[in-house]
Amino acid sequence: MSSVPTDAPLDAPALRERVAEFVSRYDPATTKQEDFLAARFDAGLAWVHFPPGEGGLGAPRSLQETVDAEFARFGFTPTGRERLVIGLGMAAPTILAFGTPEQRQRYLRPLYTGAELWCQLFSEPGAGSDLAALGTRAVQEGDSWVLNGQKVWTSLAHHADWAILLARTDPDVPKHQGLTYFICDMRAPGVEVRPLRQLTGEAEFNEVYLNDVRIPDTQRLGSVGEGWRVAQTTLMNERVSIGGQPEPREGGLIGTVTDTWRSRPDLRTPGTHDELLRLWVRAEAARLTKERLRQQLAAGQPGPEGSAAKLAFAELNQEISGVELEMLGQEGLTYTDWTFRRPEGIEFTERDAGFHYLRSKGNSIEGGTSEVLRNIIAERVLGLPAEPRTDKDLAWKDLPR
Amino acid sequence: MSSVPTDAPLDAPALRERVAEFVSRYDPATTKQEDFLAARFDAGLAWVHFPPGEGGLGAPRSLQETVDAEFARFGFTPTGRERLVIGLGMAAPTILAFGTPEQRQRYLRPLYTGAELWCQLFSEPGAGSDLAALGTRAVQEGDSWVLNGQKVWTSLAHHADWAILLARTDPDVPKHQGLTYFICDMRAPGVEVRPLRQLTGEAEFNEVYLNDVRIPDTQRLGSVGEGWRVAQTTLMNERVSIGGQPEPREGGLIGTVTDTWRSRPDLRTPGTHDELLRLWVRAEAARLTKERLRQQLAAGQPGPEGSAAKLAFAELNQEISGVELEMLGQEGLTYTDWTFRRPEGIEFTERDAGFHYLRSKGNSIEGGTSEVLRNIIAERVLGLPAEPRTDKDLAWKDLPR
Amino acid sequence: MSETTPDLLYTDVEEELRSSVRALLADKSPVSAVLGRVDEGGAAVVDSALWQELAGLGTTGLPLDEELGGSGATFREAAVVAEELGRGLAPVPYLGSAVMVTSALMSLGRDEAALLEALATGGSVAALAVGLATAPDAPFPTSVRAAADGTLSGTVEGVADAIAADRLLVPASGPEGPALCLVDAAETRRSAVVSLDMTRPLTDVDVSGASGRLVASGQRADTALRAALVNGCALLSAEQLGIAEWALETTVDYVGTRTQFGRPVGSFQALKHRLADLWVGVSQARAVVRNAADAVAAESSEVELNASLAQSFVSDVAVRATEEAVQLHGGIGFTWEHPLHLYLKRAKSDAIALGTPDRHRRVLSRLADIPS
Amino acid sequence: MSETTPDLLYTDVEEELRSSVRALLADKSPVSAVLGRVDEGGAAVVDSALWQELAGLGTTGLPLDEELGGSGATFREAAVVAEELGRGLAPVPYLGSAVMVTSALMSLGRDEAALLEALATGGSVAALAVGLATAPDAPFPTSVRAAADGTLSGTVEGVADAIAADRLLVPASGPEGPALCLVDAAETRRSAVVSLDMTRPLTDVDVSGASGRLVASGQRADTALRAALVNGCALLSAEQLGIAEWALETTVDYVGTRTQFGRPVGSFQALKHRLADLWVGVSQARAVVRNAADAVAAESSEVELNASLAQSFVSDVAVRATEEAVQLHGGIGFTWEHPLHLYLKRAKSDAIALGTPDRHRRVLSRLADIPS
Repeated sequence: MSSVPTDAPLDAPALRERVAEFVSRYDPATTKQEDFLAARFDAGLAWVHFPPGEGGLGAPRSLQETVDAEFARFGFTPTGRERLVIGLGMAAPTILAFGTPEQRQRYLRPLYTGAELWCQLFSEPGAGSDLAALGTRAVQEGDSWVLNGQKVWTSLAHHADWAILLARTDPDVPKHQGLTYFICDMRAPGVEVRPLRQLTGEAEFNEVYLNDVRIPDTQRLGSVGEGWRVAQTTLMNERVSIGGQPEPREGGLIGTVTDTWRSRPDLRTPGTHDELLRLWVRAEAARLTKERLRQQLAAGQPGPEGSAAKLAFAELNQEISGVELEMLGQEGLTYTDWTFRRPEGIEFTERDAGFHYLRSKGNSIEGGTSEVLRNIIAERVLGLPAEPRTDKDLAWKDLPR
Repeated sequence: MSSVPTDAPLDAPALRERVAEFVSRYDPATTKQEDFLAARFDAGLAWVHFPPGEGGLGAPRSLQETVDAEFARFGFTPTGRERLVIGLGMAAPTILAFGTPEQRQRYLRPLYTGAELWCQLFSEPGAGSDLAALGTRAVQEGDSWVLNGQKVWTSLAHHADWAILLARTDPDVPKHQGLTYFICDMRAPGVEVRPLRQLTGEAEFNEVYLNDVRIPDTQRLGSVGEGWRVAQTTLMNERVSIGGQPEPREGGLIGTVTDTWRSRPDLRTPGTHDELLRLWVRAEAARLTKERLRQQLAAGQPGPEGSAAKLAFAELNQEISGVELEMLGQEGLTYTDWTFRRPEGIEFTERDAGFHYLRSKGNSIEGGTSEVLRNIIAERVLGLPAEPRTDKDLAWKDLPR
Repeated sequence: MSETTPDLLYTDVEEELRSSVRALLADKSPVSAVLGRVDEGGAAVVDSALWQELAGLGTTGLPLDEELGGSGATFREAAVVAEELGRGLAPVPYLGSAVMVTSALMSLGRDEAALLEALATGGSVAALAVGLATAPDAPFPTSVRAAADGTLSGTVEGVADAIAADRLLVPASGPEGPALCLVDAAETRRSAVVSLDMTRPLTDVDVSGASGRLVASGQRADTALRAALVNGCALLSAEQLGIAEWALETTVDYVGTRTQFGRPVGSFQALKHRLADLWVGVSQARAVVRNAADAVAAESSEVELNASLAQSFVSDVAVRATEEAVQLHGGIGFTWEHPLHLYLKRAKSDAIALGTPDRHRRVLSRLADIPS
Repeated sequence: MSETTPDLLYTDVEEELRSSVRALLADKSPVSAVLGRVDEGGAAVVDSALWQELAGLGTTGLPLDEELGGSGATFREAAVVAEELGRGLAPVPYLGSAVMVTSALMSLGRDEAALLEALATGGSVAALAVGLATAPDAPFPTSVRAAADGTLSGTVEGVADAIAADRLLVPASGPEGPALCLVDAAETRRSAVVSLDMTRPLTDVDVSGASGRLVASGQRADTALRAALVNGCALLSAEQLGIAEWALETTVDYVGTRTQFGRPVGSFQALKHRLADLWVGVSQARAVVRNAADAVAAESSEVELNASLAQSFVSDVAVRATEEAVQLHGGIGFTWEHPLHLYLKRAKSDAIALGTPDRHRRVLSRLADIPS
């Protein structure tokens, strides 16, 4: 196989050739995954749209799918990446956009290889949908910042090495203007992680208490007071990530429930049949909508349907699981286990019906409530006028709480 | 039969005795209805809670039901009163509350007997839910007012002798403060009534144009600028009036559709069966709720369920008629007649399915939109905080339009 | 259609009863205490001390004549108690003992006067040994067999209130068909089930070897069991109403104080409209529940229809109320530490208990002549 | 499951086609003109001049080869035309002539090349003589009988587009079973029906005595009729999408300018959330419609499933969009003078046309193996 000339045009055939060349040097069957990924990062095949030297080649973003597919074709699809979702999906693009060269150098490679895990310290008990109202204080002392406050709904905090964190550095200006964005060492003194038990009995998330935690100013991302703008980059990358592969029909919970229906004639009633058919139709419509969005993204025409996809997903999961429980009747009155535990990557659809029902309640809260998503669609997509706001120009410290 | 002592206590037995005595003098079988009603008015048995001489006896309002039931028992239930709904339901209580002795003397008796018909000139094209924003101008000239403007959604205007009317007498103050309430002679020069054709093809309502209409100051109801307060009395009496008799199960549209289902096995499918059963359950729940409200009113414990009843009625009518059309399939694709016409008292349930579907669309708009009713419930019943308002303190003339 | 117009209001006596029960629960069983109990699990969830207090208030024998240790009232009053127990999520065997077994035994006249009195006064607690999801129109259960000498064999899965009971009323298949047998709970093997509804723990009951005393057989047994289940449906809907009311009120309170974007979130119109719609649903549920309770008390010929109407309507309202409550509480409503999830689990389980709304619509199809 | 991933986007060619049709309608058939036509009623509603313009644009023969006078495109492009005709509520016989009869004749190969060419070029207009509510899985119609000599007898009620047609394709019961016959419309008696959908007037067609030319019989006739109905479902869903989009956009525009309480009513959150939900529905409908059109164009083995999916999903979205539009326009949306009611009537009729959503869910039950 010929080596790839470095001045080749960055199109799909060229990238396929680069992957082939890479695989000829690093056999996925025999190379340790972390080493393989490190080499892939160095070869610019991690995120092809990132700059050379930082995991990419400066290629068009749309070509990433080609590269991933090509690696998959050669039998390499990295595993155990679930825990990297915040690092890969949110921290990386933010560090790329706002990080200093030193920061990009320090964080991106171990983030990509999985050597370091990331979590996100944004939400607070008093600042959920209204994230900009958050109150965790960061006070500058010399070349460090001292942080105090409480964060919630933090997944992976109990495993993470690093966190992206938003804190208030100036309470005397309006809320969006007094925020600063930091990278926080989760092993630093004063960082206390406590499991946050949820209604399923499990604790997927954590509360994180910050007591006089010192963060060096070199771990500030973006300028002081620019935190809100930096966070927008993070959050834009949070909404439903659309995978590279089309989702099959009856993927997800609708498949689980329809299979139960097929295998359990004893559960069938005409009324439930009609309900199931209605849900099946809606699930299929949602699936096709997601597929259309995937095609739009692949064609470089991103649409606003991402918010819609998340909204529809939450509603469907909740309704399907509600019908599932009632369909099961007496069996639906039981639950597998209420014992407190910390789950590790157990597939949602493989859990019991009670868990489907309870866990799906979070789908319309986590990662942007359905109410916030509707506001976004109404104002940004449909262009409907905003509501009168009273909180945008007041100093944060004077806001009602 | 003994005559009734005038100092008898005004309780139910006494009122029953009065009715019996009245009927012994005016035989409903032989007395002309208008004469019968005039005599009944004079006997204080029209509205027993009105003052003596003005159709009543100053008795508790809750006793009216007793009197009506007693007259019905003696075979007298007045007919053809549909056209009097605005006079009886809205004008009368307002005139009673705010009218001068001369006005009460002049208007109440012919209103009650049906000798004079009333309509309501409130809504305008630019002031629907936000009624207080209305712009019909009334300018004082000597001892008259000169009115100019346009009113819409006026039922009965083409038959009416009189109208209750709300007009702006001062555009320089906030909108609720610059309104005055009038009684308008519908035969006065400058009053032009035009039919307002609706999507059913019919015109139940009218547009009313006022061109230099002169109204004597003696036809003003309440003080100048007090119109909004006067109108509250009118509107409080508009919401669903609860009849004296319990509504039977399957009263209304659900009965029509369920009967179609029973008599037409060819239309039955399992899916429609489930839809019909769900609607039947909801209709029965709405009926019982209305019955409960009726019992509360009869017990002198009025509840806020009136708004809820109207809201539920509109939703149900719309959903039931939608299912009816689809259930009928091919037959649902036709309509009886699109010809322009002015309907006179044709029973809603006796019309075709297309008419049910189209006409019921108005149920959530007329007499307070469903959105306004939800606001009322949220703020007045649940006590949820009001939205920020910007229109309450601005002069009417400076409001955005 | 209906014989007489039902009384859909609450009497003064009923309102007084409500106040006493509410005050008792606020004092002895605040929801924070219930939350603590569920972490214990199994039999520890049931609050026997509270049950004795409720008996002391006379709430456990309301429909029984005074000579039977009851209050000489009716199931209308009992429905008000059920509303309050739902509202407070009180972990007591009211549905099983004071409603279902009491109804079954009442339908037998004076035969079981002694046990009725024991149930009314708190001297005994009984449960009806059927799976909690059993609908009133289900065939008479056959999972338990009764031999001629009264010896029972078989298992009943997912029984409510059995964990706290000393007596079980067991429908069984006897030598001459349907049989209702009373057994001493201590003679049975009861294994706790992990229940979706943490405040009404279910039990699998193995009655094999226990000696049952036959209290009714044939048509009489069937009638008694139907009475238990139909009355159970009516009273369960009252419990569901209490749950829905708690969820609505708690949510209205929360959104009135929770501030986001510089305003109480309850001032946002989208939330206001959803809560208004929910209030409409709860108002309607109240009328439907009163109607069903009145039908039970009046021994109306339409009691079955009205009980199924209540189960098919109120189940959905209670589920929706608790689901909306979780959503409108945001993150906190998703946590274990807030009691909302106990109400959500109860509401969803109640929707399945004694037949799903779908099942009850099928009952209505038959009773209201709306053929499939 | 699906053989290949469908292309759910619009091609550049499709977008150009959309622009031409939209511009044509804006010029020749603004909705105000349509509103004027419906007051005439009956045949006068149909805009024959507009039909000729559409033929001139090549939109009436899109799926036909160029040698047949067509554009050599597919039903994917035709679906874009249907979206625009729905959006503009154009009173032309597209569904009957360019979709359903064209589909039926195309399934017969070259047998009817001359008529296909006439339909494609606007030289002829044809209608499928079935009641508009006929679903694709309905039994082959038998209300018309064809004698051995081709003479027809019988009546078909509620036929779409027949009023404007010169030819009718009539499913009939022939001597050897199912038969598809072509008749000269002038030989039939057509009586206008008062239609709920004022912009697609229906006709009762009495074909008695007319001489039919047999174009297919037996299985072949059945296949041709199914093709007409299934393709009709897919393309009808595109029309419904156009209606829903018009309703949503018109409403968003209206609430953005209508002021009440000193604010545009579109700034009230409850309305915003409803419109956001509606937009989600319309977005989903777009994917479902593209999927169905692609299945038709690709002659996918799952075309029937995807067409029924489209009818069961998009019908409800279009009805909801027009119903919300009426409600959110307030009083003005309830008047005859505003065109909204024409869209409401079309949307509701379209939900019944070619089978209700309920009917299509039953089709899906069979095709997706979700047994009752």
